[in-house]
Amino acid sequence: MILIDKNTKVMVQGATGKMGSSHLKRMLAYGTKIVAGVTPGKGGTEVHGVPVYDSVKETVEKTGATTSVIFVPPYLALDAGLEALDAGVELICLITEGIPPQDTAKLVAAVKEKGAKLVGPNCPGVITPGQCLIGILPGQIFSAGKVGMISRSGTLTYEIALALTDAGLGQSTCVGVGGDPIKGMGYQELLQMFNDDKDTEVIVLIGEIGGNAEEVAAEFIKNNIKKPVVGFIAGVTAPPGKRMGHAGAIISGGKGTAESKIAAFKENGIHVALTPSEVAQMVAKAVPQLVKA
Amino acid sequence: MILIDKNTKVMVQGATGKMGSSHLKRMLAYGTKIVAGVTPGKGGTEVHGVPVYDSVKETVEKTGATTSVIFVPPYLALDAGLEALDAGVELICLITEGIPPQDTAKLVAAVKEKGAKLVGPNCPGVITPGQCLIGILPGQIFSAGKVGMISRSGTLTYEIALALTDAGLGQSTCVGVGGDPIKGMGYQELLQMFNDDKDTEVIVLIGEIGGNAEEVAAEFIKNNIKKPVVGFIAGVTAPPGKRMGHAGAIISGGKGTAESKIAAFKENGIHVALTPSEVAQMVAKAVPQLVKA
Amino acid sequence: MDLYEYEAKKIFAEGGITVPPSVRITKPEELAKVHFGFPVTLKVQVLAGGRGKAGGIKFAKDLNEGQELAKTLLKMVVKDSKTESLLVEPKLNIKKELYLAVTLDRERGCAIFIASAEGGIEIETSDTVITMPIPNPYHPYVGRELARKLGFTGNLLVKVADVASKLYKIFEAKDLDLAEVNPLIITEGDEVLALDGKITVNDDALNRQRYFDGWLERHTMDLSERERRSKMIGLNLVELDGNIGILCNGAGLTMATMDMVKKFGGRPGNFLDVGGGSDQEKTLEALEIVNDNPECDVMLLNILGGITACDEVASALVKFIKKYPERKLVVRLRGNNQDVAEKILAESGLKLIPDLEAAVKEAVAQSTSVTKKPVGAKA
Amino acid sequence: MDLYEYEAKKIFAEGGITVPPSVRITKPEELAKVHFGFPVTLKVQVLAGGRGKAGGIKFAKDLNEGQELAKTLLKMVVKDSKTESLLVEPKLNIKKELYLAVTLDRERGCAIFIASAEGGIEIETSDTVITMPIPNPYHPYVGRELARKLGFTGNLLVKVADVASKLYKIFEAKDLDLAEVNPLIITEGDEVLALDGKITVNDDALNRQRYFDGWLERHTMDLSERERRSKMIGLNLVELDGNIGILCNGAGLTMATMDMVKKFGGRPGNFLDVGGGSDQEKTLEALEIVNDNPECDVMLLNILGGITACDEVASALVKFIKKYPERKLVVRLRGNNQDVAEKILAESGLKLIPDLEAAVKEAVAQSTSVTKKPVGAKA
Repeated sequence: MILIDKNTKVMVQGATGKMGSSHLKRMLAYGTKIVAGVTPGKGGTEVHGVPVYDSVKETVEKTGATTSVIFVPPYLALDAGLEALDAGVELICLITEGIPPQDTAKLVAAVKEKGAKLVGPNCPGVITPGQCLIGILPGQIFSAGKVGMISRSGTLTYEIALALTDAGLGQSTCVGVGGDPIKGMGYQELLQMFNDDKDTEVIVLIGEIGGNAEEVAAEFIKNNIKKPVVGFIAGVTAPPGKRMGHAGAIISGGKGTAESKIAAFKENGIHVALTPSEVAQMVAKAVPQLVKA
Repeated sequence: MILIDKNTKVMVQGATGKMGSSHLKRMLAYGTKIVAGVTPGKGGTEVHGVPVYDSVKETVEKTGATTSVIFVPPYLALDAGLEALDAGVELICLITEGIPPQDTAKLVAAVKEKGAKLVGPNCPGVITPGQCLIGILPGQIFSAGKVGMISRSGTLTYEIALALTDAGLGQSTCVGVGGDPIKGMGYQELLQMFNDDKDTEVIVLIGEIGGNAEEVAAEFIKNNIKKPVVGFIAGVTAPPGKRMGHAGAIISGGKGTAESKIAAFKENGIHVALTPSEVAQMVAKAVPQLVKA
Repeated sequence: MDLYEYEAKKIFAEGGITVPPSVRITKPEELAKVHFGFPVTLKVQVLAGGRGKAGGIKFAKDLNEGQELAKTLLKMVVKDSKTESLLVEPKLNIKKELYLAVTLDRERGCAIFIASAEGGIEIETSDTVITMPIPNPYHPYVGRELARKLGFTGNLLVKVADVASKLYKIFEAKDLDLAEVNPLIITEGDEVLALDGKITVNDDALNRQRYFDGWLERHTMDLSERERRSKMIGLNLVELDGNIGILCNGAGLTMATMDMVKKFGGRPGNFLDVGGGSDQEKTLEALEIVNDNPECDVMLLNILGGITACDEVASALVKFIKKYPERKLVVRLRGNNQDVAEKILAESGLKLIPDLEAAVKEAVAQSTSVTKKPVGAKA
Repeated sequence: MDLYEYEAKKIFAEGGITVPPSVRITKPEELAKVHFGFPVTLKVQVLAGGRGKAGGIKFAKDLNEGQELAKTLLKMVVKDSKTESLLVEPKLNIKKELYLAVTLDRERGCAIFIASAEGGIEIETSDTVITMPIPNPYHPYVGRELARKLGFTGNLLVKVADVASKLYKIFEAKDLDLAEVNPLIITEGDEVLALDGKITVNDDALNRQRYFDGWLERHTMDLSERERRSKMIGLNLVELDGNIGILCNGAGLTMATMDMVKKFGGRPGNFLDVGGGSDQEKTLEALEIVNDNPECDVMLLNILGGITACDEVASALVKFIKKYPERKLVVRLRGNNQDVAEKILAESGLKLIPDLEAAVKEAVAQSTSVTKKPVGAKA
């Protein structure tokens, strides 16, 4: 597994908001070690039995949390992220959608400078099935196993996880990197981590139209990744020039097409599935020993 | 010697201005290796036979300069300094007076981040007598030898250097750190460098009223500096609440008095001279072997 | 939000970048207002690119010719984009044209300058393009370095650098996705002017950029009526030319569903993502929008209820089907409260298909078999 | 440049910090303009500190009492600082007072918050003071952390943090040396207001802070006539109560010269730094300013000509001595072109003393021996 496990101590920034508190409850129910919520001005209260503090610094001092899941509104996200970084948080999972990308760029720069890690924004979160869930992923869909997943999408990831789980193929860790053009962790960093992770035997990479991250990743995989990779690209039927839901999902100037990404995958020896259930079939074929009886 | 020597390759930013060009000429005459001037829009011209480039980056690429003396107007100084840093300049000597201190604070932060060195602003520069002069110090007053000097002042430094030279006590390097409250290199960093410099046998520290840098330095000297130190503090007669020329020379809220600084020196075993010629006498007494026949 | 050329230039001018004098007209007779004499350039104000190639830029030697041209130009449509007005400017003596833009770079994760010493070009296909990452906070030396890389020296280096710095300041202050000057021109007298420009404001920043308050509506006039309706209620609809209306939760899943429709021989009619955690009401509105597409023969609903509760969706579906009993509807629901949803749907005669591929295949089968007929609300 | 309380509060209010309602008056009868009713607080507007202790803040229960008090207060002088006007405010119900300031920290080399949960204090001598470095660029979490350290929770944490953030924004945007609210008060209704404040604008930034254009003159009215004259021509003069007029180049050397005068038994009459590279004209103006001090018995000129040319100084001296032949003048010149200077001076009968200590001793000797008499220009 990568990024999080059963010992990860997690705080929730924006814990007293509607979304924050409902997902805090879900994460707790899944078994995640949620040690605190953070909401300025709500310090001293509780959310679902978890203590709330006024600042991240105070939270880190009092609970030793190293990871923060952020649910604050878009224009407050940069401040929340920087506060977490400044307090020494090592992994930030930024769920918030609709953050102006210039704010994200500032946060990404600060994350690099501090040597921390950022997943998101506009992402579903991270899950190490059976151990720890941070974000808004539906835990019941995932099962523990040896498949590492990286995805730019939310529900599509669940669909594919479901197909894998249905096929008896559990997951080591699934990371939703988010649908924004400017973001924290990308394919390469995560591919390398899965490659080095002893609990992962095969990697599923779920991309979509927009940008050229998949093309770059394909070459990186060829040169650096020793484990089999199964790829999936959404958006074969997307028209050019239109944003398809995610801020980053757009074909512009003829660049970022599904065709280009699929071709790059194939050229670099990556299996390409065309439907979610095909992903499961290809994974099973690539590592038959994984399929549970 | 510290910071600069006969091999230091120096560029002058603001080389085509009145002050920049006249001091470029003096530095050249002194023997400093001035390899280029920098003035945006004046690239391709020459100043006193030295080629002028449009940018620091270009200058570094073409000349290998590692040090920059900056003479640009106050509101352009932050930009000039950041340009130098970004191009990989290792030592910046910022002569300009009248830079708003919030600009200086930004430059100082960037210097720290890059691991570079900044002398100034509002400073006379640095001289390693007989080898290299950067800034506006009058070279003829200095002579090569074993006394290291650090000073917040310009002409007072010359006065003391003159007294030393007259007494046969040459200098290893003299550094004018500048009269502003926010600045680059301070006493401690330079004291340590002189302490570690094999060419320096005694250190002269010339302070003045304002702030508590001398008090802090006194304790640092006691704990870290193995070489004898002679101190001088200007402003015994300065009234409280009035800025004495330098932006940083002010006694405020009862803090920053000459009495406090002199007391701190004495408590920490530093010789305190009361006139420039006494500095020379005390240096001669502290290291009698230095006095030339 | 894409801005018209005249709006972009107003913002450039406010930010200190010189633009040519100009008059904006919406009627041919307003051409008489021109104060800088003829000949002039008439440019259609449209939100689509490729205006020049489409014939949207004309020169007029006098008022008469200008008014004749204006009549035609004002009616022009470029790539589905209607002409909003004409911008009239003097013809200038151009010595050199450049391309200069600031945008965000996905790979580097920061703002970049994109520039070329050739102007008026298709930047995507040009091989003379320079890109330069921009540090934050910005400092003017970055602009000078760019001007130098573009080959400028002397006064022009300083002037072009100044435009670059101002363009970045505008980009940052106004939360833009793109600030583009194309071409940036240098006149015979070494003046540096923005002759044409494009600005895209980041949609997510609109609520904090008071400058653009009230601008959104008039900048969505090129969207279809259904796309605008969706936008106003916060849904993302993209219309396509097929006949299977698609409604899913999540952008990636919606695209994947469209792709599967195509893979199994069908034609997707739209992309509509209802988002995560949508309630009954919003789901119902989304169903109505898809239903309203006259090309739509079958509707395919694919909800993977991770966070979204399947029973909420089922209740919306029951209401919808009561209103439009003849609408062909294939429903795939899976996840949270799937069993409750199944019961609710069964009561109103709707079959729930839990397997995605099966559902897609069913929708494709229905779409190719139906005879086209309008589906309205039950009287 | 120090601002008056009413100016500081105007800037606070423009930056979004709540201040009490107020009326500024320059005549007692203007007190009738007060729109918020009695009792009121009357505060003298002076640039010096310690106004409260000096009796510059009074309460009035009605208009009559207020006008009586205003008469006296308007004539008040606090530590040589004249009352410019009175600021009239309602008396407020205060639950708690705080101290909050932003300034630059020399040691850390960055801006810092200085705060205390006790307000109205002498911050230099309080032991309840919190300092916190401020990162650049600023982000609001820093203000929240400060509010938390001050012991706030709940709504007040958010409100106090908000004031801190706004105070920093003002400090940065206006290039201040100091932005101080003292006290920041919390009312019974949990409103957070700046009851008193002080702003010092950085002098070096005045040329780029258009907001303060034209402000300098009326903020130097507490300076002596000679100090103002010096300021206007870019010289730094500080008047002292001795009788030896001092003129040097360089701030450190000037201070050292003053110190030596005292060490050798004399009394320095001023600090005047003519700066580096001054020409004849500026040197002459500086000589005139020192000469104009009626307490000045002897003038001591100490120029170490590193960059400054000694002959330029000598020429100025010759002109000066022609105009004021009776002025006692001790001249120490050394450095660049010293020999030429020596010749020039010899011709006008002035002796040049190259040794600094000798020159200082000579000036002291002359100052203690002279009989006081006015030295005017030659008729």
